[in-house]
Amino acid sequence: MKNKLMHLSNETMNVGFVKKVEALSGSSVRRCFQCGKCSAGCPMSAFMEHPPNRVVRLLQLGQGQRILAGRSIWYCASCETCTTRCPNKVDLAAIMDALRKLSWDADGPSKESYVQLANRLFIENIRTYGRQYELRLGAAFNMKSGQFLKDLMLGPKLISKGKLKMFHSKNKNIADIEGIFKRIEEMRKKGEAL
Amino acid sequence: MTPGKKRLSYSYYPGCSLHASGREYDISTRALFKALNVGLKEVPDWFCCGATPAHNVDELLSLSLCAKNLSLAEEVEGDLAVACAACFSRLKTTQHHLKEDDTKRKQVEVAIDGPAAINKPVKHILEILAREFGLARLEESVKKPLLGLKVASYYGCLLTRPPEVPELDDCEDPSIMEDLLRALGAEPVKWSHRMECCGANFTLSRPGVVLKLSNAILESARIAGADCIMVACPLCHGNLDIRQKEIKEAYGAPDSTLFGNIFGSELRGGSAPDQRDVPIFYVTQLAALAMGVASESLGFESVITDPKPLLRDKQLL
Amino acid sequence: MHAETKQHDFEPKIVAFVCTWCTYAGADLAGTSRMQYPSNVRVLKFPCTGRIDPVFILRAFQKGADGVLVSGCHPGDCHYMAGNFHARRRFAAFRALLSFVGVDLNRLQFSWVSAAEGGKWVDVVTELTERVRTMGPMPEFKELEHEEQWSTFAGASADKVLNSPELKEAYDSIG
Amino acid sequence: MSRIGVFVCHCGENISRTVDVEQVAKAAGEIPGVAYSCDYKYMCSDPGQTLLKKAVAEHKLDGVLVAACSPRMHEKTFRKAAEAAGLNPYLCEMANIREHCSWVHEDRGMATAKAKDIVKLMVERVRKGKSLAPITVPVTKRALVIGGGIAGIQAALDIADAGHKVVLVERDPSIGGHMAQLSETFPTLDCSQCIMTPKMVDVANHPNITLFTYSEIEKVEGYIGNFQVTVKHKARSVDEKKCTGCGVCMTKCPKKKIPNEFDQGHGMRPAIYVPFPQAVPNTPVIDRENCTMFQSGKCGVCAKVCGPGAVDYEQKDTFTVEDVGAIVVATGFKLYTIDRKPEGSPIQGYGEFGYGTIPDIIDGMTFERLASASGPTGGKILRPSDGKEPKQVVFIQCVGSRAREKGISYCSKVCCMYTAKHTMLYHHKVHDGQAYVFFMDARTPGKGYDEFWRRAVEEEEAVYIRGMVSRMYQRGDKIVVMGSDIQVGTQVEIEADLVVLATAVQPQDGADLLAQKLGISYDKYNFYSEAHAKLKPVECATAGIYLAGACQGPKDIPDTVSQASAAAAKVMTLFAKDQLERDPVVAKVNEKYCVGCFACKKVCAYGAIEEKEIRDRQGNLVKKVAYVNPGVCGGCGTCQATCPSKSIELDGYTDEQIMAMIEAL
Repeated sequence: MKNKLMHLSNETMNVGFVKKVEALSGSSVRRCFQCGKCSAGCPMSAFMEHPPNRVVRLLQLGQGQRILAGRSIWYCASCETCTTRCPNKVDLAAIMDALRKLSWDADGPSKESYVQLANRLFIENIRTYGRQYELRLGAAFNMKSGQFLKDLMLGPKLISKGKLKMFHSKNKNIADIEGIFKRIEEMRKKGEAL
Repeated sequence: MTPGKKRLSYSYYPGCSLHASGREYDISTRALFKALNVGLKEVPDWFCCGATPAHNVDELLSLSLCAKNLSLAEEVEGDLAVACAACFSRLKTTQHHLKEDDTKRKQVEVAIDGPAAINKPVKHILEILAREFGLARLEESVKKPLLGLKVASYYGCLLTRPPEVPELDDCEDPSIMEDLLRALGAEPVKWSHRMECCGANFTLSRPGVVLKLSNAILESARIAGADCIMVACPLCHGNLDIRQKEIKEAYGAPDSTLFGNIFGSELRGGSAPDQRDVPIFYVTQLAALAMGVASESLGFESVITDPKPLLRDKQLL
Repeated sequence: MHAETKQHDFEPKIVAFVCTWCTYAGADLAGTSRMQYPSNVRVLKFPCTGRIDPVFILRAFQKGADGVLVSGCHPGDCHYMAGNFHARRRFAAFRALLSFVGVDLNRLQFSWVSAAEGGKWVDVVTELTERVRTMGPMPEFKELEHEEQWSTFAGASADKVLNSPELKEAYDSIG
Repeated sequence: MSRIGVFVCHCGENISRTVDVEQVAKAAGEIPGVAYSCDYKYMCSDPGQTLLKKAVAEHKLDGVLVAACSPRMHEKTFRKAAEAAGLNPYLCEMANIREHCSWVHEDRGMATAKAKDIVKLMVERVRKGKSLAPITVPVTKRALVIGGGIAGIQAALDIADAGHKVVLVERDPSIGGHMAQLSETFPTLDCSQCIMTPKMVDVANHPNITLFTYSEIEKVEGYIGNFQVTVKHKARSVDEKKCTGCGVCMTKCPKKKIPNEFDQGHGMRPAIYVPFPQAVPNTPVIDRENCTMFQSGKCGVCAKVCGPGAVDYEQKDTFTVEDVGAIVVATGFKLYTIDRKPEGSPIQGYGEFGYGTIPDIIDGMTFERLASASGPTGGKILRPSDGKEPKQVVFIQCVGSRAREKGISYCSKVCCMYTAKHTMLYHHKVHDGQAYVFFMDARTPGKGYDEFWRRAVEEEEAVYIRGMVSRMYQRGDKIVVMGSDIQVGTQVEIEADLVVLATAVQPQDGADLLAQKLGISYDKYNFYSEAHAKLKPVECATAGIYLAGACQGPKDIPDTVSQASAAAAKVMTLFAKDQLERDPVVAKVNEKYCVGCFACKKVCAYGAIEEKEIRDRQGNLVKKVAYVNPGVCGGCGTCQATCPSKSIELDGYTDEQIMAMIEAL
């Protein structure tokens, strides 16, 4: 996919996708003139098959599917270095957020990556408990990702140090959280929000 | 205290980590504020801010969670004090976005079923200590100066970036931590990795990433001659402290990388690779220590990379 | 350090005939760039290499030069459009003539040095100096000068030359 | 000269560090004829100059030598000082003991010895020097402007507005040049014709401007202030005085299908035509090669329908000689073509683009005509092959430019900007179309330029692809464009309906021939050379000739207009004086010795040498001798070195002076 010949035409360039990214991120994609400063400072660049500047470049060419097919967006640490240093005010961190949301929505091929899984469990925890329940988060992650032995030695140590709580109480006002989730879902159903 | 000056008092949003893996941050924050006679009242029934995972995949959810927390905080008097850099960043980002973007604000207000408290002042602990309480007063209040302690102050990503959001300090060359350290009598070292990413929340999903990035930070601190690193974020603390042993195993002696094999000994002046433990302190732990708070009430027992030998060595215990 | 700080048995005398627009300026550039070269060279400035009469070269050899350099603008760059082309043709013929009378042509060098070529000036001068140094002094023309006064410019005034009755007659017959 | 003063400068420490200046001054004082010598810290400073002036007066000096820096640095300074002291400035010389001595040698002893030698040589030069007086030449206050594009028009209008007469010569039937062909101009997108045609009309109506269109420069003689230019007026076959410009001849001409050059061959015109409706003058010409009357002798329709009887098939080329004092060259540019070139031509076309055989691959100027409201499509973007509206248009920058392999290594400067403009024009006219641009670099230095380019990308949605096109070929009615996006790192393929090439800017055909007539220099591409790239960007090395516009190098309209006005200002500066003063380093003939062989005349590059007849009182021819016109002589001295009888001499570089210097070696 990465080096495959690219056919460019009105049909092959998915402008709708790009418009969505721009709306979600509140940042122009076309504004980027490919200076490469984002990739130069990105701590995760080495882990990505498309470094940040190329992610924007592919968006400029309407090649969203090439981005979603890869893992680059899931390796962004949201450190905001790119956004801070961009000479042309492209909010790349926000664009990355938007791309991840669209990948999530589209049930994209990378949805079940470890990062995605961690994110999903994290949000599930919020919905269930109101606050993070780190022990459950870690345990569930290991179960679902099939890495039963991951950080095996770390867990008990952290528990003994008081860093992980065995039990977690729900917020009293947990209904408020459920309300927030519900109302957002409703808005999306009605098309009032992206 | 300056006569006639009102007692400072804040509402307090600790965030999830400070009630769990970062409990010592919470403990030391409370102890420090007590020692400084600054009021701190926890917002009742606060929720998780959503942290990175929420905005990673669902910005609206992230904004709504933070907005909800802000309106909960409205109920408590005083500016909102936040210790966790991630929570601070999310709350400030939310306010910034909702101020700038009417559509988003309206959507969020629907989601939380009420007005968004976009004007509630949100302050990071660093800001409160260095600016509101003031460096001069802080210096006056020091009972046990941290003499001889060489500290690498680690800002991480979210305290300063992007500049228009946290509005804390210069986004590329901040000095607030160093100023604070000087006021406490410690010696801030000059080093290269103050603002580099530690790998953040990949600690769960991609620990390999964390090991690589955090190793670079620890290395840099050692090369600069730091005794320890000071942080203001529970996630950074987690990565640098909890995973420090793992990092050593992965990158430690003999230096397994090609670079390390060839240049490692030259860089270190021909001696064996520097494998010193680098204790990681929260800003509030060091500040409280300098204020003469008993070390037992600063949660040092929860720290994995034991700081006590260092503190003893510097006669701070 | 440069060769000139060394002591040599023989310091040749080098005379450079240069045009003012290119080579003189190039030598100036070598100076402003603080380049170093042997101090044996004496520069004579002309408006253009086209002005340089072969007689000057002969006379220079006669008056003690061990090597002569003629240098001007690169072909096509002449400030006066074509002066260096004329010079080139003139000196091509002149070299053949010198060779015919038995002068080692290694003593006479033609080079194009532009105003931007300070480095080339240094190279050309250094090379010629060292070459002539190894060749030793050039006695032929100097001896010749002692034998006869054959030039109107041989230090004596025109009056003295015109003292010969043949010349006086020839002079009077003109115009 | 027997009372020479020698002044040795320390130049701070620049000279004195390696040269023992006291010794040099002392040695100079011992040279016979040197009446005074001294050394001083800064000769060029005010006290230094005063020292010189005082010494001239006190010691009654009749010649001055300043041993200091290069004469290129301070000769003028010291000559002025000498003049102020009552000496002829040409009796003041400089010995260069800084650039040629102290800065290039380290050994103090040898450097001092060399400095002494240099001073000795130069003293001889001063001794044999002569007083010279500056030469004055009269100035004809009438200018010639060659080329009627925007550069020539601007220069002509500026000079004419200053009150001087101007002759404007244009090769084509109308003035206007390339700018008249453009649709809209960057970065403001104002209509080219709207801003151009009023200026054309101004030229036609200006009382100080004589306009010769359909005319060429035949011969140039003379020199600054005094040029005689022969202008060839090509036969128009229409009497300009009689023609009213009614246009009936054009409508009645039976031969109407001739590709119109003005529309880049995409519109049609008759054999008797004006290139475009706003042409100035509005007088048609007959294209004799395409006219039936001229080819077969049968037709004559235009003459029959012409009311005033202006059509004249018998008209011949005529010649006039114009006396002018200054010349502005503004011959502009042409565009590179990608056609296969005949063997031996240094510039090759693009075989990988089908050598221009695909009809829907056009150049930028053709696109301008397609986009122009007055163009062959009335401003609609329709492709040449089938007249369909293209939905996918590919623009390719740097075609020919920056292509060493094609013999052009320079950047054509305007293409980045006009391609950005093209994508905008296209987007405005074809809303559902998509423009792609293949580019190597976007070079947009200029006020508002980068913003303009970014607007094309960000707002007008042109897709810019950094990378070049390797090949193009026809597939059905599409052109397959095979390129690469080096930022993504993949090959890119686009099926285009139309491809627009930003082809290189080249000098006009015949630019070299004109340069040879004018005696100005040009580079290997045939662009005219300015006298100095930075400090004399408008002047030619040949005095009195100035450059304006793209004939000197690729230029956009703002730069062209600026340079044209600058050239006009230079002309006005020249015309501000009635007499021209110049350096008196010129050759003089000794008529007594001159035998009239005229070898000097053959080698003179300036044409300064004339034949002069010497007659006795009865008027009988005694002999012919050479005469040097001091106004024309460039002062190179080639004549002197050539003269077999040594009867021509260059002032300031006489044989006597040079021989004296050689004697002193």
